[in-house]
Amino acid sequence: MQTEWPVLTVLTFLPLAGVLFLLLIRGSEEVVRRNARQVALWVSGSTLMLALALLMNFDPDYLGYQFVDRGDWLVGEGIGYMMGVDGISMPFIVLSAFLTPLAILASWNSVQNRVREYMIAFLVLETLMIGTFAALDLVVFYLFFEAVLIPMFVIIGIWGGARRVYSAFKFFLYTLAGSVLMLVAILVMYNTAGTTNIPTLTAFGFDPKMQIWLFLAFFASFAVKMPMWPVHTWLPDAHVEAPTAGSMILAGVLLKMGGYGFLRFSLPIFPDASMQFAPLIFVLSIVAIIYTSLVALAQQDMKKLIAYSSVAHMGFVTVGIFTFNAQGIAGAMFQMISHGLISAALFFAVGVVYDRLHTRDIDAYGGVADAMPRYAVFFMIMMLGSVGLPGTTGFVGEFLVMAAAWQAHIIVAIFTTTGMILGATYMLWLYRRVVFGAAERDEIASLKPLSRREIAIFVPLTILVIWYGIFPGGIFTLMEVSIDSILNQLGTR
Amino acid sequence: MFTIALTHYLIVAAILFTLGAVGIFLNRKNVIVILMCIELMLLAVNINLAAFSAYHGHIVGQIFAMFILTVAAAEAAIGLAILVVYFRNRGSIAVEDINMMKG
Amino acid sequence: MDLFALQPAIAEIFMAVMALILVMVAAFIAPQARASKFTRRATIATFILAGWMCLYNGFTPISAFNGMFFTAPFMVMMKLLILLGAMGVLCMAAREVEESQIDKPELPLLMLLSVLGMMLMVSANDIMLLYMGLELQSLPLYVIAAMRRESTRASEAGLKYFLLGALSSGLLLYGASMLYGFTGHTSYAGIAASLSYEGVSAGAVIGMVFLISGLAFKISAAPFHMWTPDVYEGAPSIVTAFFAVVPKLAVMALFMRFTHGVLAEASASWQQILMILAVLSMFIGAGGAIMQSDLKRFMAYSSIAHMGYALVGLASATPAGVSAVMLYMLIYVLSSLGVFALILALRREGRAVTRIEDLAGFSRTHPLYALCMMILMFSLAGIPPLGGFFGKWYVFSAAVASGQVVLAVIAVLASVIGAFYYIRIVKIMYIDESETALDADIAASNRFIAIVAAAAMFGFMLALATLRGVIDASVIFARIVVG
Amino acid sequence: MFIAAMFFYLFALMVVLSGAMVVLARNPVHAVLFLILAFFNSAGLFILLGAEFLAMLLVVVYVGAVAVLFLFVVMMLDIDATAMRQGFRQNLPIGAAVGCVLMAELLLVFLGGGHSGSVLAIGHGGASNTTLIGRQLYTEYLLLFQLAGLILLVAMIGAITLTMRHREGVKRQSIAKQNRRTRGGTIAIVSVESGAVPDALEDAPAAHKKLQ
Repeated sequence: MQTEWPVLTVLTFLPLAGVLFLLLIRGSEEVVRRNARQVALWVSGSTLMLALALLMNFDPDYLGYQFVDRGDWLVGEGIGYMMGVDGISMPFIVLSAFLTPLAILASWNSVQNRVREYMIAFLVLETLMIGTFAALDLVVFYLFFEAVLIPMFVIIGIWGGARRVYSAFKFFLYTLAGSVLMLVAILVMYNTAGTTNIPTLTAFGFDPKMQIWLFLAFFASFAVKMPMWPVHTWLPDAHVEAPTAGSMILAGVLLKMGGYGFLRFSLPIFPDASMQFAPLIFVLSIVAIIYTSLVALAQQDMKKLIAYSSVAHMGFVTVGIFTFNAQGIAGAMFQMISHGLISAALFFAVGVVYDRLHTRDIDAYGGVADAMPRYAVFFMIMMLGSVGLPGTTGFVGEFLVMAAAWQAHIIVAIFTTTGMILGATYMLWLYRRVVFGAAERDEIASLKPLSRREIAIFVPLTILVIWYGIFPGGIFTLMEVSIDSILNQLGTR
Repeated sequence: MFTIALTHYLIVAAILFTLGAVGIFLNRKNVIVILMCIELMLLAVNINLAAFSAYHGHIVGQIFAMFILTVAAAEAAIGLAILVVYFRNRGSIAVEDINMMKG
Repeated sequence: MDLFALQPAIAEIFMAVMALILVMVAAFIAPQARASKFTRRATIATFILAGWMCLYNGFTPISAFNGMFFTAPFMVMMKLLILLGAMGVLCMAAREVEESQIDKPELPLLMLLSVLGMMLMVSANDIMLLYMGLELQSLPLYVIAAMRRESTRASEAGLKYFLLGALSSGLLLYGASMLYGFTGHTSYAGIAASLSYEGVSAGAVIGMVFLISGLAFKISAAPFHMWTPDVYEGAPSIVTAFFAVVPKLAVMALFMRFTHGVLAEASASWQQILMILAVLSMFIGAGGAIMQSDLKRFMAYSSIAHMGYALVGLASATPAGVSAVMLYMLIYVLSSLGVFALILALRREGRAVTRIEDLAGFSRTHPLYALCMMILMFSLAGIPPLGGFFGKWYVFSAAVASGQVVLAVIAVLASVIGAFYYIRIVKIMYIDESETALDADIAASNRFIAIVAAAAMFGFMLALATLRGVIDASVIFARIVVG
Repeated sequence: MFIAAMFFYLFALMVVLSGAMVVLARNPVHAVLFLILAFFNSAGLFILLGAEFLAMLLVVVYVGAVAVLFLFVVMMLDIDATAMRQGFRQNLPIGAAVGCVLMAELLLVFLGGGHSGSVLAIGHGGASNTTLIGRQLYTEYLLLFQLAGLILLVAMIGAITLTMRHREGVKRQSIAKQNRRTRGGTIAIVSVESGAVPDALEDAPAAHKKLQ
């Protein structure tokens, strides 16, 4: 489906155009600071509007890519600029456009230092995230995918916590090391197929032997990004040190790039190798779920705990994807979207109290509910969503994945269930220790209640988590056709 | 034995070239000797060229050798000039002393 | 062939005449500083005019001087790149030369002569011209490395550079003599023809090995890189910038022409050598750069690594490889110029500083230039969508297309190590703080060059289609040797 | 044939031996002298190869200028000759190993190549060696010839700019200053009344200084 005007390109580069406005701001430091926030919010808000308009016009029954833009941008023969969306990428684009304004809002007061640069980094990041999900050419995809490192490195490195340098380096080098192998794989594919156009490559049918190497190279990149055990160690560090908004985007969107990559590339383009490696991925995922849940139990740092829970939740996603049935993949997709909302909200919840007390140590809290009753409510909803309570999005995703896992292999199912129980344990424990109990310290009793800005961030997230927890159908219809086409590619139904 | 073939010349040149190269490795005390070793290497190249020139029966090799002589003279002049500047600064031209910068 | 059809070499002749005139004129201008300024400007003008002449002469392939000199689109492009690099360096020289007591007319003059040598190397169609061009290129460089006479470090750098340069010339010459001897020709065409009709003899292979080693010295490819860090550190910064940017282009052009044109028949043998050189350079460059504390040494190791990547492209022995290397060199020149423009401008309390730690707080005092530096560093690290990524993309693409997937994998892994030290610079600029601020003023020319370079790296992908068109059309001439 | 062969062996042996002595000599002055000896003998080899002009050149240019330049610098720098040989032994194994490998490779090529044909002087076709070189040098190799001139220019500029020092108290010629001299700055016309010392003469030292 071709549109008259390049709506996807506009959507992708709109935030980048906002950067120009940011650069043009002149005036005293205070003026720049204030205006930079406003401009960034407005730009990302308009991007969200455009993304929603796109969603309205999206035809869920259409098989193939919609809103396709093509350009004659020549890196080489067979490599061209091409953008388009289907049911797999559409939700992620909306998610990115949705979380960015919230992230900007979240850092409204907590970032006072080099605000203009900060906002530029976020807008650039938004362009790159949307571009990654919209790209239909491997090279274009790689450009966006890899370029994400630059703003993220800067965000963690400049506005991060005490050990930010270490974390930023670790994040950068881990991710880079994974994705350079993908670069070689892309080159090999280009050399074999003569093109990097994703639809063409999907139909190409690589030699099974070659698929194994290509799959492994792509796997290296996506596994780091996901992150899967044992290459997940960058994630807790990055999360702990990143500013609140950085963590929100990191957990909300960037982690999804790995799962998206599996669905977009690994499964359809290397079906044989995917089948072959499924057991390995199950093992890694189960280790991730159980091990990181146990690690999470031992954490003293709130952010670290949520970071480890992210790794565990992503384990569910990989299990779901590699069950190769409609339920599992839909569950994995749903889980990613749900985790995008919930983890962003959780990290923000940590940020809210961190802004007030400047500590993330769980023991320093307790009895927050007295001073901040609304906060306790929002936090609880999100915590329950993370645990997978029916009525929240978390439940739908995990339930579907587990149902699919039962079909795939009983042992996988048993372990994932265990993981779910463990997840409930550490989250509830975290919640109890932070929110309930008597406020022993004066600072806690005198905590300021949630501001309107903070409520404005919590409310949309909460509404979505509950709404889609009760009526998940909307999201499923969005991706049904695309999931079917992936399964067709795999030859299983 | 008494027929002097191309190979004979080439071997002489090779020995001379090797001597020059080894001399550079061996010498640790005096930079001038290194310069002389480089001259030896260039001399070896010239013997090579003259021999090849005679072997192929055209003059190109000799002309090449001539140019090498010219350039080598220029090179020696510049090399010695640099050496003099260095000596004025350090008061020594021992190879071991050329180690101000390390890293 | 008309011996006196000089037009193909008009740019070179012009430069030689200008050099001779400037030698005379500079002697008659009284205070040395004025003479120096005049010569510097005249040299820049000469570069511009020579570039125009190269272009004017056009893209028609034509040879001159009895087939010894050959100019074609490939040569024109490389020459323009050389002139651009040299001009860029000279433009930012003004303040630097005054401070480092090398404010003499000889400096630009020798650079002019050196660039002339490089242009002749690029156009060489005969090993004799290759050698003479190479020497005309190297000899002035030895002198300008040691030009700051009072400095022990500079004279040590000059001495080191000279000794290893002379040694490499010796190796190269021995190789040339063997190649001549075993093929019976000194002209590229003759050698290529002999290799293809009579086969590649053992003597020719030995000659080739010596010759390639000699050239590897000149582009500081490992294991012939030992001189580079010391010379870069010891020489005055402006000279370092010149070393880092300009001669590498010429030698790389020579490398391309020699391997892909003359030795095309023996590609199996030199491919191996180039691969070894490439792998060693990438890792030694990357490993060495991590430990440096001096910006100039850092750039030395960085350049070693970059030469390694370029050699990966050459080792593919395909036209795609040559075009990749040309693009890579273009990117390398632009980003190195940008980085050096900023390094040369770094001053603290009026004194030039070159330590990496001195960059601390750069983003506070000079946000715009820190941003430029950051873009350049990420570009050098090869992070998309900046220019450096595309350089690597084409180079690795050429390697993969010629079946060297393993080499490509090794290269990308080396680039991860490389990324570490480039982002370390970014970290120091943006995260570390320093007590004393860097001086505010940066010379206008340096500002201009840094901004242009950063903008070029940022918007590189937009120009990609055009650039590739031009480069691909010219690549064929790197492989042609005329008789 | 025999005589030629004898001369070849003589010259070759001398070249190699003096080459070795350049490396081994304790005293750098001796090393230079051995270098000169090597040059002389290789000139002999050149004559055997029919390259008379090259032989002449080697003797005139190399021995006459380059080697003497070396000698000059060695003596000027006044290096302690006794310390020269230290460190020689430590490096001997590496040096020897490198040399052996290099030598073995080269010998392998030459001995395996089978270039056993006799090497004779180039057929003159009536013209002497020098004529032949001259004919080619100024026609075919004109570009290189010019280039050689530029290289020598570089050597000249380089050597001067590196080593020329302006010492205090040494009178020097300044071309630029001489050219800028005008009549007004040099000559002061003073009308002197007989018997009186003119005022203008007191300015004379200043005017005199200008001249320098």
